[in-house]
Amino acid sequence: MNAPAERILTREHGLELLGQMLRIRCFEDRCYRLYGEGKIRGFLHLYNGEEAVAVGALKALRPCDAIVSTYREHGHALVRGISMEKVMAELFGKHTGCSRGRGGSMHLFDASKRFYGGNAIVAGGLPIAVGLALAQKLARPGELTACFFGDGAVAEGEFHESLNLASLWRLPVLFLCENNLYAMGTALERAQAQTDITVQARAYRIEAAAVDGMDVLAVEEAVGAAAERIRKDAGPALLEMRTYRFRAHSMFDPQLYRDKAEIEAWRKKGPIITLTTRLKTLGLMSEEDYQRLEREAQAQVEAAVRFAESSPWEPVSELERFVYAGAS
Amino acid sequence: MNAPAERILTREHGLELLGQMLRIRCFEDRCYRLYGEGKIRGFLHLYNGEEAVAVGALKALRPCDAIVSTYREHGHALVRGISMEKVMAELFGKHTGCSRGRGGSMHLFDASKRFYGGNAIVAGGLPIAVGLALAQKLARPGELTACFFGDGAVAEGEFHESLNLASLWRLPVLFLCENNLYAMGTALERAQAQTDITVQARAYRIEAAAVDGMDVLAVEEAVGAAAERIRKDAGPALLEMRTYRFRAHSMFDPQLYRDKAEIEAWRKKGPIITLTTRLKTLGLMSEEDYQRLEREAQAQVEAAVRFAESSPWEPVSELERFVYAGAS
Amino acid sequence: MPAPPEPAAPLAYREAVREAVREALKADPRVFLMGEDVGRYGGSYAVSKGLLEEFGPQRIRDTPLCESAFVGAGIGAALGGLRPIVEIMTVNFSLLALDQIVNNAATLSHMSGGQLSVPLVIRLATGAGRQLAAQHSHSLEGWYAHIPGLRIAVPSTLDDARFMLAAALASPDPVLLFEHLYLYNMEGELTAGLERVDLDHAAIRRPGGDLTLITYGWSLYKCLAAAETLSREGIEAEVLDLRTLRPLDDAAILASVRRTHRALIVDEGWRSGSLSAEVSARIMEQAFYDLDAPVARVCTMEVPVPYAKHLEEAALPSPERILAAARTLLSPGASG
Amino acid sequence: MPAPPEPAAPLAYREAVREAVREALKADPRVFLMGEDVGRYGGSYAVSKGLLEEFGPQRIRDTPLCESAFVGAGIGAALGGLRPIVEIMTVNFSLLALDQIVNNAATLSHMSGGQLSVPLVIRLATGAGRQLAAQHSHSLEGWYAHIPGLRIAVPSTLDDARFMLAAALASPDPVLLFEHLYLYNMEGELTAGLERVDLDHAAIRRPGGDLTLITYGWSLYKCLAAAETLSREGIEAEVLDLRTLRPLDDAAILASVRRTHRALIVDEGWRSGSLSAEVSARIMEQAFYDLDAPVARVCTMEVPVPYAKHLEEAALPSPERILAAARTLLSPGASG
Ligand SMILES: Cc1ncc(C[n+]2csc(CCOP(=O)(O)OP(=O)(O)O)c2C)c(N)n1
Ligand SMILES: Cc1ncc(C[n+]2csc(CCOP(=O)(O)OP(=O)(O)O)c2C)c(N)n1
Ligand SMILES: [Mg+2]
Ligand SMILES: [Mg+2]
Repeated sequence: MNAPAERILTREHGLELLGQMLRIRCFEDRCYRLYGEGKIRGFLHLYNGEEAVAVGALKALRPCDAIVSTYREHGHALVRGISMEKVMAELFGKHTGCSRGRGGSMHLFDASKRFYGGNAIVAGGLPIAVGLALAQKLARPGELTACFFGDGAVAEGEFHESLNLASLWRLPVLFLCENNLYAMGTALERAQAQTDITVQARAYRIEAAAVDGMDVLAVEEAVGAAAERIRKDAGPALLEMRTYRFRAHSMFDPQLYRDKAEIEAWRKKGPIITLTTRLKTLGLMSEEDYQRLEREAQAQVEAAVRFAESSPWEPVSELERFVYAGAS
Repeated sequence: MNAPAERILTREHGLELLGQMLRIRCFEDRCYRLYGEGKIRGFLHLYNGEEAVAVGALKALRPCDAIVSTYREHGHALVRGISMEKVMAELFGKHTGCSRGRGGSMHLFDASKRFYGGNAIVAGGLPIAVGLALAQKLARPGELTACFFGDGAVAEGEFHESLNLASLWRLPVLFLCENNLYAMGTALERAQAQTDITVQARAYRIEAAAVDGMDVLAVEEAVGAAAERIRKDAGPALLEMRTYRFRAHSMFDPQLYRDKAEIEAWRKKGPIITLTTRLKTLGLMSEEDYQRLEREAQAQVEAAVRFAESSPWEPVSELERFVYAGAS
Repeated sequence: MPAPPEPAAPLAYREAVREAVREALKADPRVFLMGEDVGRYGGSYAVSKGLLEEFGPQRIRDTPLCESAFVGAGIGAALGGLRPIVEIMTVNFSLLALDQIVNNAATLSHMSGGQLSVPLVIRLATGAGRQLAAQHSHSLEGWYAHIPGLRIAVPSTLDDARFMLAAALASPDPVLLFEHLYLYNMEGELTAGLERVDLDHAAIRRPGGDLTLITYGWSLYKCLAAAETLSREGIEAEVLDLRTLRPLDDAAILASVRRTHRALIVDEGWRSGSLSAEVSARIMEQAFYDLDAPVARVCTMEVPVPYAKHLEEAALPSPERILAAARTLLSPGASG
Repeated sequence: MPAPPEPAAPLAYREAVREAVREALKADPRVFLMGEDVGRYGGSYAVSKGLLEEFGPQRIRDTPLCESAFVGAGIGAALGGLRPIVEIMTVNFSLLALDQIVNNAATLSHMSGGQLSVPLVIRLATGAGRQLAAQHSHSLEGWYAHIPGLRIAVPSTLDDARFMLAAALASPDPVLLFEHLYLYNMEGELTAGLERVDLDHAAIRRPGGDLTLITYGWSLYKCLAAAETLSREGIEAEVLDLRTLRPLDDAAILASVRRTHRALIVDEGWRSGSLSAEVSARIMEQAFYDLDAPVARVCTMEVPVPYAKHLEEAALPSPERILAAARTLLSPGASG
């Protein structure tokens, strides 16, 4: 793994990162409750525990970069800058949602932010990322595409095909594997003959490194460095973000496949706790600061809920619109 | 690459191997002409130049082992022991063909020989081989499945998924990659970011070695050794057979993508020439012996043609038979 | 959307399937279950919960995420003498395994001149109705029914959920069993004394003489609800559950239509190229002169199924749309 | 099997497609061609021969064998502002890319609430007739036509081979163009003065008043041959080339059937669940009372297409089978 970030951490930067992680955490805690109330339906995959990855990675990228994500993408969407209102409205299935209510939790989109979606098919986003990067390489050098996917996606054929293509054509793709050790109930070692994903990436002659995905600063630094190389036409890179989800896979998961103790051990290394402690120890943040960040996040979340609640439904008459772009 | 076989080569063994290679060569040279005459149709992929792989590999395996092959499988089928008559009749599309005329060149089958076919979808046989090996592991330990595929197949997702599964479950699969440097007109280095296929295999923690696929003895030895380990439940292995096809990809290929000089250079290393020279140098074979082997092969081929010619067509009334095993 | 009926005794559809799998595993040592999260997780829809503990990891085999390879491995294992039950978590992911299903499972028997057979059973959850959006709401069973060499069956009742698997395993051919995800929670009682079902015949779930509603899956319950409403208006609809989509039970379809002279087909596939088109074409070809009105269809609207509840409901067949279509069908000379 | 007609001027279908690709590459720098062996090999069916030399490897892009990834990359490149023409060597291999086509290309516009569009063109060789056996003889264009969000078109004439690609590239939606492999050698002349075609309308290729033959692809020429034979018997068949399979041109179909009162649909898909089923169902729904006889179908027999020439011929639609079906259709009160 990379060593923890050594550059100087400022108060401003630290609070920004922590604030973003808290936004995601508060947002999703609220989603969890809203699911219980039936306001949100379908599949809901929470990112709880993995926030450092989205925050560190997306803070290190540029607005011109394209993002391809998974069904566990609330964090990516929020840090990328899709407004929390629009994301919450989407989860409510409202007209004002970032996909006009058609996508739900697994399909957040924002073309203006170059956020090319959630994808509910495991590994389904990887080939798309390769194609976005091809367009960038041919038409807009200096841009890159960051593609998030889970450890489970690594077993899929599309992982293999996409990594080979990206490497063969030296495309500006940054593969960001969120290795949270489980694909639903299947532990990595029961899914992969080779559990070190960086070893697999190197078999395609792709530069790869493992990163402590619980450390937002380490993530930010690793992504920044990899992005810089990619922008210089060095070809794709893969970062294996070693992380953990604290909650269930989705809302239907009784978690028979792992120990409570394992979860607890990881919780102690949680990204929010870790950064909070570090900032306090360094004297860069007070408990008051923390409370304020949390209050601000909560306030945003409540505003988003109000926005979603009061938003109109997409009229049923619009159902068939957008099936063809050429017809709407 | 493995060192050339060091064990003692007997006259009998040498002639057997050479005879098998000549059988394939003569058979296919005749097929080439028959295609010109319109007796054989559809796609016809010749194995010319690669005979050492089929002969060396299949001679090192046991009848209990299952074989999964590709559309370039005449050699595999013949060495496996499907009679030349049946293979030729299949190419003619006759009732007496090894697939009753339904399969043609790309789909030779013989259940009694555990020959599970030609497959016209690149990499399509790999998952099937994994399944056959699973059945062997669970029900018939000591057996294995040998799976042939080309270098082109390595880029397909099914290669990745199959190797991972085989390694994860320690299945008795012997992956035999016939690396003839081209997939149709696409040279390996324009298809694979990593051109050393053994490196790719090792990324799945699969034992892998490269073998001089022009040297039938080296092939035989390497396959024998790998098979022995696999039978002891050591998990799958991959052998990369470095070989070359002397003729076009299929009957429609103008070969714009490679030099005549390259072909000529490889021809000098041809498997039949090489073994012939070796046997003569060692004093194990005379020119007369060689002539006799060639005559025998030719005679077999002509007998096969007569058999195919005089065989009946499958009646059209049988067209719908066998679509469902449960209904025929 | 009407929930399926909930009679007294509390056997759920999911439990009926589980019992079927358990029985198969007990009856034949060659049978095993393989798929994503069938073991430690207990099955994505909890169908296989408890089976890992009972039968162990060799027979309840968790796979990595690699649909093409593990479906292909099922084909290979079947060729190798085993009797695999492969679970594809949902039909949506089966698109990744389609080459193995269409080019291998469906062809090997014929292409080998009858030497090989592929006694493989694939179980897949199918359908929409749970707000899972476009990539998780496909109803492709009718699409699969286009492929010769496959057998396609849909258990829509508890009895079929309980007994179709055994029939599928007894077949030497590849059988795909589509379980509608909306039905897993449906509770009811098994028919007393029933011990087996076949894979060949459609079943009349409600007799009636005025029109025939031809359907399967979740839509069966929507049709039954619509038929109740019609009955209160004095119209008796016959409800035919197709049960198997390939081969179709033409005889049952035609017999009913020849009695009622009017047919409405309800399926959850998109309308164009749906199974209902095939049923309509067959009625056209074989019972044209028996018809008093053109055969009608109620299908899913031709849109990627949206997430929002009201939009999803509007996209799927509903008792209301069925009723409206049935009334049009019954009104004199309405369409055409 | 009748070969397609061979008029004087020697432009082959394959050359017409090549001209279309060349023109597109010249007209728009965002256009590129990508697929297996499109470059150095010159295209599996020699369609792209010479284009690598003319346009270079960035725009004539050979891919490894990885159908899912390069089709998905086409989707991504389209999202990223390019106008990819992705060649899938044959429809048979498209099964490996189906998830990308169905779950991404077809859904992204709708699922994103109209924010995204996927202006991707996929060209695929389709069909049987060359003794390529079960895994290389699929006719799945009708199957693809089931999927909302896709446009499916079939150039069957030289004019369409020459001009449909431009229409497809002008569409903001994913378009699949199916080129029947039997037609690549067909030679003929382009219609003088023609500069563009649309993707919306069916075309009457032969007018007639006694019955309508509805078809596309290689079957078009079989229908035209059958129509000639019928004409010698005094029966004038109208031959309608569907051209686009999704959306179907209902107006053209219905207009013709309302004139002729009899329809026979001929397509190379397997009969059950074929496109012809959909056409039949639509005629049932919209022109039932105009019919003098039940709509009939001639399709491929429901078997994996066999290698042997006589078996393959027996499996595919033929002028003989078309004639037989047409005669039945015209004989008074024959079926039903
Ligand atoms: C192709 C495919 N197969 C199966 C599923 C069902 N599924 C959804 S998420 C998931 C686990 C994926 O695990 P991983 O990639 O590690 O991501 P994580 O959920 O851990 O973030 C599975 C099996 C799917 N969505 N797509
Ligand atoms: C999935 C798939 N894609 C494309 C093809 C067309 N095709 C047939 S053979 C071939 C080349 C395969 O090369 P390789 O695997 O190296 O085997 P070789 O022909 O050299 O023995 C291609 C592209 C196919 N049959 N299957
Ligand atoms: Mg995971
Ligand atoms: Mg090769």
